[in-house]
Amino acid sequence: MTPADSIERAVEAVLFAAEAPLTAQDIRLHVGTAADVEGALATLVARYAGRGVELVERGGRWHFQTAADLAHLLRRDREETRKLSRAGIETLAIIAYHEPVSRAEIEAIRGVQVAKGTLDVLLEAGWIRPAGRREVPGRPLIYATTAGFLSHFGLASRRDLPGLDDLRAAGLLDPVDLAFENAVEKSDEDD
Amino acid sequence: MTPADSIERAVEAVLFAAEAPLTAQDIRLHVGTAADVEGALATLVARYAGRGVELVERGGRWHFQTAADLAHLLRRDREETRKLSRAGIETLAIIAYHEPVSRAEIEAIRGVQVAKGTLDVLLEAGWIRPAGRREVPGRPLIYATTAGFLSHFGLASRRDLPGLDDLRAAGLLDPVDLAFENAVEKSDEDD
Amino acid sequence: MDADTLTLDLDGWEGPLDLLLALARNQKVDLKAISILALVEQYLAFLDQARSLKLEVAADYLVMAAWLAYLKSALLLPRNPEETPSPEDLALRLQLRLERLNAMREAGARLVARDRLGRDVFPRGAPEGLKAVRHARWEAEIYDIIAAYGRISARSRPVMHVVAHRDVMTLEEALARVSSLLETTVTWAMIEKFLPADATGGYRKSALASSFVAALELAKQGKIDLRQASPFAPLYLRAVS
Repeated sequence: MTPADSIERAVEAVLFAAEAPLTAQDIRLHVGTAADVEGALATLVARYAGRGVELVERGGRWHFQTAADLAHLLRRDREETRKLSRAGIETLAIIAYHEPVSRAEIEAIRGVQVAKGTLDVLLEAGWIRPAGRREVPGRPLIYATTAGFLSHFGLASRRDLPGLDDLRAAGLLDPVDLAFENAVEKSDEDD
Repeated sequence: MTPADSIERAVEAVLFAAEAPLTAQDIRLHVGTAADVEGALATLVARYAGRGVELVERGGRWHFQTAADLAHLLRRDREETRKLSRAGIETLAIIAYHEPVSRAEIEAIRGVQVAKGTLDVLLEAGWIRPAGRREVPGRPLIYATTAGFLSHFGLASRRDLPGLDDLRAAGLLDPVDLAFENAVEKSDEDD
Repeated sequence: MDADTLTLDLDGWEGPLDLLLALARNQKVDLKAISILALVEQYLAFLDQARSLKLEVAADYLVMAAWLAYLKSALLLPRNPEETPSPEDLALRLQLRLERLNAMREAGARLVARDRLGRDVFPRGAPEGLKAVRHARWEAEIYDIIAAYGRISARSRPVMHVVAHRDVMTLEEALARVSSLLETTVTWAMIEKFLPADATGGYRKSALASSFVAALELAKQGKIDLRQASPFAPLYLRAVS
């Protein structure tokens, strides 16, 4: 066995045994600081591609998971993950696409108050976290998504959020005030 | 992808996600009763042979496990710096000044019992070692300091330890309350 | 239950903006092209219908209805150029808000439809787990060792009680001294003459006190006479001849 093979085996074993996704740094703590962990990860991704199990990166953390197209075989004896309410889904989407974002900002988009329980559910699921305070009067708490959010929703990074680029290009992630000014300027030019 | 491949992938995913080892019959419940599960298992065993993860059968049940030769990678050593307790320091001091000494002798000098854990910590730190037995009734173990002790404390030899006269001159032999009074008087004079 | 009753169930809406968005989406797929005036009409008609059925309508829906009624009249009436913001600007803002809410609603739907870990894709069911074995690296300084040994030595050293010398003249001493000095004295002599010449400070006071008591004792035994002119005047001693 060549040394490269042996690092690959080591990384494979460590990731298989891990109970949670690991960063390359975490892996290095087990397989040795000098090891080319990144190279081994790339090789393993290729080796497992198309298999029943795949190696994926989510927010800088790596884990093995079953292939998505086999979901129907595995779901049968699984408890369905708790269904998020519509308010929960929308709030999560707003936090993910606008992060970091305050509760008032979430409410401005949704047009209704955010029930305390809604944020609690997302915090408890480990998908959002408090990310400091906005330096405006009242210093409101702001929220952002977590690495757990990325792994749960199968996103390598926030850049992979569905439609993120389109929404940004369309100005739909800008606050209403800014969008309004832009729209007025544009129509003035058109005149 | 051929159907055989697809059964193989399915078996792979089912075994990977299973929380306990599965019989071929268990697997069939997931992947379909008509599937050649045994064939897929044989192919998977061969595919994983020599990898960081292996597919093994134990008493008719199948599961993945990390390769036995890589078990050492699953644990990593973490070093923590901890301060020696007062009992530990006193015991070490007595051994250093009186070596070789038995536990009973240490207790006689300290005037307090020496917990077994205290000696264990000093042994673990590599500062003391068992140095034979005292040829008295009960043949108690006797302890002495190590080369590691000397190098940790920057001593060329045990003779470098300050003698009792030096300690007295430095005020280190004064009973605590007297030393306290001296310190107080001194500060009175300073006023 | 007919369809109307169901659609009038305001519990199904998350506030007026939600209801407006639902109405708007019925109009057009592209919210950019919706008619705000038509949307206002629909909203007001919807609420009228709810009220005619004597359904309770939450206050925020009524506030929105009032605002939309105002917007509608402003849009229909001849434009007053003085008025800011213009009704068109208000309509634009409403449309922008609807677009943003709609965008997030669609994003949320796409998010939850992804292959989710634990629902569509699964991690290893029985991972062996990784362990961190902790080792202690013990720390101590040479000073700690030396100081500890000093402490133990001090603690275990044999304890010796020494009564320090105190500067006093005992009564016995004073008796002997005064008696012997009187043997060589024939005239009256002040008590101070009986004190050691070099006695100073505390020792002198002690010698004086003891000699005074000795003098009283000797007087009581009839061996000496005492004489004092007045209180606090010098005290004179003389042997009984």
